[in-house]
Amino acid sequence: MATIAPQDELLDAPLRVDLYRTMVLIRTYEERIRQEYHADKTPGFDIGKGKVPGEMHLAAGQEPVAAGACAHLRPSDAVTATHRPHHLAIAHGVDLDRMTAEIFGRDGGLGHGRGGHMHLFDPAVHFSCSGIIAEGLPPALGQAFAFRRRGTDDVAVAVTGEGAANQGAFHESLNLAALWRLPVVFVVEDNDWGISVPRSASTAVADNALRAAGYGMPGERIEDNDVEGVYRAAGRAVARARAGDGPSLLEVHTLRLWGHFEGDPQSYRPGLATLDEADPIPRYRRRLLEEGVLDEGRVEAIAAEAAGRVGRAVEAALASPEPDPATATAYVFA
Amino acid sequence: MATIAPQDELLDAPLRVDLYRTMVLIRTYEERIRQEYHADKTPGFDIGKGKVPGEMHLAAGQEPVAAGACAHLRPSDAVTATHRPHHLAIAHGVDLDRMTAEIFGRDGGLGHGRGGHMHLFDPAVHFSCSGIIAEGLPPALGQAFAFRRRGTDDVAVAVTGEGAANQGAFHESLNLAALWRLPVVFVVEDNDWGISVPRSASTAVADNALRAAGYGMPGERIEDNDVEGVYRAAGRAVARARAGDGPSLLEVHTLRLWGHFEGDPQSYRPGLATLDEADPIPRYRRRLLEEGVLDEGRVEAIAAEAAGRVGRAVEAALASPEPDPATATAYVFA
Amino acid sequence: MTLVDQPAPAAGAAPPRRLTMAKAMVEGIAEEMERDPSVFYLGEDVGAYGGIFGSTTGLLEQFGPERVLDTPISETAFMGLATGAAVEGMRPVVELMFADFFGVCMDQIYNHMAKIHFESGGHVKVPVVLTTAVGGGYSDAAQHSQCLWGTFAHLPGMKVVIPSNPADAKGLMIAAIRDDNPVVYLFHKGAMGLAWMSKTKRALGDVPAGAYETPIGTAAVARPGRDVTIATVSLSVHHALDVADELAADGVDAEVLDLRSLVPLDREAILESVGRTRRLVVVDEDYHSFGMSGEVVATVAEHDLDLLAAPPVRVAVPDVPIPYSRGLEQAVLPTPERIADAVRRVLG
Amino acid sequence: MTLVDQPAPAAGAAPPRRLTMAKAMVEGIAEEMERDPSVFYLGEDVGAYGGIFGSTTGLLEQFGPERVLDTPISETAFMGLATGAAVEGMRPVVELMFADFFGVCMDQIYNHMAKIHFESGGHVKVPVVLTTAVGGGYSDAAQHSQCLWGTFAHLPGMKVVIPSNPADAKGLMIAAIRDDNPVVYLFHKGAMGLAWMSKTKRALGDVPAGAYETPIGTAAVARPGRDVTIATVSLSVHHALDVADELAADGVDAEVLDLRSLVPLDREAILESVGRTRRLVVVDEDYHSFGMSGEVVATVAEHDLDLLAAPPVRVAVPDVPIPYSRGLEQAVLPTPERIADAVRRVLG
Ligand SMILES: Cc1ncc(C[n+]2csc(CCOP(=O)(O)OP(=O)(O)O)c2C)c(N)n1
Ligand SMILES: Cc1ncc(C[n+]2csc(CCOP(=O)(O)OP(=O)(O)O)c2C)c(N)n1
Ligand SMILES: [Mg+2]
Ligand SMILES: [Mg+2]
Repeated sequence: MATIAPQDELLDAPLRVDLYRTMVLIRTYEERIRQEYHADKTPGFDIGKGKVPGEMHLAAGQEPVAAGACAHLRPSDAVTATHRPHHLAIAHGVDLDRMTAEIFGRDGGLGHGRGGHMHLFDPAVHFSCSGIIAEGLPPALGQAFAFRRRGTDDVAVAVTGEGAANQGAFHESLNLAALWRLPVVFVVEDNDWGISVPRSASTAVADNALRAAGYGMPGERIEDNDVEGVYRAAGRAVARARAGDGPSLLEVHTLRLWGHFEGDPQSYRPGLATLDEADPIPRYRRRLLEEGVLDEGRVEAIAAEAAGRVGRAVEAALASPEPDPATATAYVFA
Repeated sequence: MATIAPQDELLDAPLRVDLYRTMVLIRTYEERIRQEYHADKTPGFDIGKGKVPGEMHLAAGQEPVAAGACAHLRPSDAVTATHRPHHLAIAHGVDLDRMTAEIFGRDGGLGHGRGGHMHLFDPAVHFSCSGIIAEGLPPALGQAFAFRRRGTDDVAVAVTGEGAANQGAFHESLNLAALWRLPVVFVVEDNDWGISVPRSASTAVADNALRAAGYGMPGERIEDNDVEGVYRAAGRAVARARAGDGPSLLEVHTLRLWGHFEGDPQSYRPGLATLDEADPIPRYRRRLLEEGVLDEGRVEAIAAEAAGRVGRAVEAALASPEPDPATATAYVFA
Repeated sequence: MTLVDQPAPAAGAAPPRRLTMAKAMVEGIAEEMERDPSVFYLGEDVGAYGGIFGSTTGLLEQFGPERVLDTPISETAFMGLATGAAVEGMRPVVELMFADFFGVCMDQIYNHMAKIHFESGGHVKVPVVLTTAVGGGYSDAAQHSQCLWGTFAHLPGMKVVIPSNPADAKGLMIAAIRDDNPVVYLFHKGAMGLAWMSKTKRALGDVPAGAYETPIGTAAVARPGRDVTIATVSLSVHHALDVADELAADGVDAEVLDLRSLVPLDREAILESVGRTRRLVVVDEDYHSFGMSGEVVATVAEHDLDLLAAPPVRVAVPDVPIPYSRGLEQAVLPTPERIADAVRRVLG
Repeated sequence: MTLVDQPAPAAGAAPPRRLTMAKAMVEGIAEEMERDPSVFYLGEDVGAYGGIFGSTTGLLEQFGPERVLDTPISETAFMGLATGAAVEGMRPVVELMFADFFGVCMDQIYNHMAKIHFESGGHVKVPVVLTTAVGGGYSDAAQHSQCLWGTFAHLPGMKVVIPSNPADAKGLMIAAIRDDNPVVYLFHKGAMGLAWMSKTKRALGDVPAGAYETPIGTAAVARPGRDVTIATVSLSVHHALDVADELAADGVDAEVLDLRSLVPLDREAILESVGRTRRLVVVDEDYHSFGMSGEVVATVAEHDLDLLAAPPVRVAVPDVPIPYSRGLEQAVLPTPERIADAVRRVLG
């Protein structure tokens, strides 16, 4: 946890490199998962086939949210993610090998292959996620409640999409967290889309931060998918929560670089061709190169390091056995 | 439908008398229901006994909301109420005899005795209610949707308590209504209590009108349980909805004069002894008397008229037979 | 004229004490709260009011607002809060005021509370007790009178317990709080012994002082008998016992089996009892189809058809929402009359 | 590589046409929308996307955004909107993307959509069709693979229909839209014939052109047989037919009864079939306990124990959330292997 620089000061160079490194690790991971996912589904895409079957929601383009917010966290803080959880899991330090094994449905996975990519639970870093829109928020309240009862200054970061901000669970969670001054940071990832439905067709206001006022909590929107903007805003929100001053709401205008899930033709989506121009990772790399924080050698080293780490995770996953079908009814009850 | 006077002009005298008359009719009705409800539950209050069994939620003190809002409505407009529905039903012109017969569980009731006091449906005036907190709102959206599709300028008035404003259904309904510019007027009856829970222990903000901004719709709070204030604000909101400009949110600071339900000891509630001083009906009567809009004779005539009407409704209800138990499984399917 | 019960007498009274089911339930909660600081209670009107049906009377006074929490009317949020707190090692008891309201928060219950343990491959535990009031009989109509235990029991991951008497109410509560799994605890308003509701003579019962667990997943023979098994739960146990007493005069010796828990269901106890009596009546205040009554009948039929000397008979709510009017409601509830008729029918 | 199907060929093609179940369903909706201007469709991603599982492909193009509406992710609001619009005389078809999500809006479904007609004493009608995708088999894990028809069928006031083939998909859709009651219409993703999911050879079927209704509440004998009745619904009908074909080689003549509708349940058809075959296997992709499988078994047992020559056998999901990993999921689903085993078992 670096200290938070005021809005007009530059962040420390090592911190900026860390933010970049986290984003690169996430992207490298998701590119590999994407490749593994599709590898054995051809010819003819069949969602249930292959080493990684089922729905696959990747977060490419949304790395700034995860890197910026989780940089303030320690393993004792909680992070709750959605159906699109990998970036947050990685940024919060979920065990990458066991997470990968879970995605590959292996016995060595976080959930012994029971959960899959939308159901990653790593109690060591208080990470969880849920495939039901906005319904991950209420449990985060309970984690925050338990932290406060235990007398720690740990916080819970609860993440949803902009589409999710129209679910009842969102409203109830914000009200209750504010009322009980729970140490929660709500983060809305506004990637403009809820599957095929644009924000304008789902949300009556242009800025979810406006809604924070309805709960008497600070609200802030970060434009431009800017990792440093996220870092600064999240720093304020986390500090506030740690200090016992209650929850905050951040909305980050981010980018869904790929489809909603793998296999999504995105025929509903204009501007597909130029999407890559908005990719936040090359953009941040260019900036750090220009400002002399990175050089080409460092960039390559970071890429190589990420590739190595991801490679080892996939290897470890593939080395783990498939769960024994005879144990299919295990783990219903403790 | 009278025309709406600007904020600083007095309302027409006949209209003011009408508002008063509606409130008196409601109160007279509820006093009678209260009496009938308790009449044969003694000695020893037993909720399931008597001519009117089950839970009974009366709205004494909240008449200004119903009288003020419904004065703008015609029978083709919809009103959706809560578990505490009588004042709104009466103000919107629900068939009083059949409503009363329903409350007495008779075959001649609005629901042939199936529904009871929390489930009053009168399609002739598009009236409905629900015993589930805030869940009456979504169907009101559908009524408004149908009105617009039919090309009329009818509106739906959807009422909830301040406690209900923390339910997910509230949030979802406001967002969707605003997004689709549906002709809905949301009315929050803030009577300070959700059963035994004071507003301060349920709601993170002091004014639900603040929440309207989170949906891009106008929000207004009416203080002082003022029937004329409600009338004016509802006039603006109804006009806006009729004009196709979408929904509004009104919150009225009103008063729960009696218990949450009959039999509620209210031991959790401070200030019980002086509650009657805030009764909006004597207050409005005094004002109209002082301003010469009413005189004592008129007051008595209105009271007598109300007593007569209520008496006839109860008589008609009691004259209706009990439903035949052999028909108990009827009306599950059309 | 009050809907609130008096607080239970101060602890320390010598056993045996005769308590209402409400007081026994509260005693179980209070003893666990004293023993284990991670236990807390949250829900609507559970503080100053003491629970609309007396489920928490006196707890606020005893444990204070940090451990007995009134919530906003936000069932999804506070149900999920309970789950999250349990994930972090606390042991919440969370009240849904009426089971009928499950639909506003069912996702939290069955997609989260009930599934997290499984999805995590056993790595995360969710020790929540979800208390909720069930049952009709006092004209509270279609949205406030349902039992719905079939709905909860159908979905895997939650235990489902249903006490019918004060001793079990306390023992099942203690067992539920100590269980590492989510446990749905359904208490019948008509069996709580509330001052403001009609009571059966069985509303009071002996309750041992101190801690004890009623094992979850074990049925109880509420009345042994040789001629017919009446398998049931909750308030219907009282009715079945009344009917058994009445039929004893006619020389019919009915066994009343109080299932007490639907998940796990004590199938052995059902088979053992029916194996002896060879006749089965299932009484179920929940809806008839696709629920408990069918499951109990199927349990016997799939095990051994020869166990039964006559076709089993079900007495349940005939797939109709609960009507308001007293005569209509009584016509659809499993009343003693309907139970007695069924017993006579199964005896041929 | 796409999750979207092509739009159905333009109307007017001559019968018989072989269509997927998805296309047949859409055809039923489209024909009713043409006939009746009060019909409209709303839900998530039902517009430009055409329904995640192809339930609305082409409808937006044909009927425009006034009648095919993408909603926010606010199931409670839009489910209730459908109810209110129906109360005012419209005939909405409202899609819940996955049945697994029912818990976020169940109050609207079972306390409102399902009960208003009853509570109003028959004065208010609620002609809504609630479409929703069910079923697993493609590793979509515990929150996206459930069938849950037992949950819907347990609660009174809604009809529950479950087409297994294209012709019924169209006929039941038309019947559901014309029905004056709420009808839950559950379509299995694995039976829709989607390009991006494994299909059985039965995914395509003859579908009559023009309007016709498949009667709600009537089971169909999908394959007549003398030796055993396999009663089931949805994708399991396909598996049961495959198993029947396979067992025919061993001289076993299995009857496959496609229940098609759980509410009303065609109990006569079950009794008639079992009366002939005297052996019953119930196959149910929903959870085992407190659901459809128990209800079907109980229906037979309570009618006449002598109807059965052997104890009935149930093949269902063994009360476990649906696991992600392929081998685990296949172990809990009612696969052809499990069905064949059950048939052999019931034949002794
Ligand atoms: C309650 C519920 N409704 C619908 C869905 C289906 N669904 C999955 S993701 C998604 C879109 C979510 O949009 P958003 O919240 O913006 O998150 P994003 O996918 O953009 O990250 C939908 C509708 C769901 N999982 N849960
Ligand atoms: C979903 C749901 N939760 C809880 C209840 C129980 N309940 C009935 S009325 C009420 C309080 C409502 O408070 P408010 O909305 O302020 O309305 P008021 O009673 O004050 O008119 C509660 C909690 C319910 N009916 N539905
Ligand atoms: Mg989004
Ligand atoms: Mg209130």
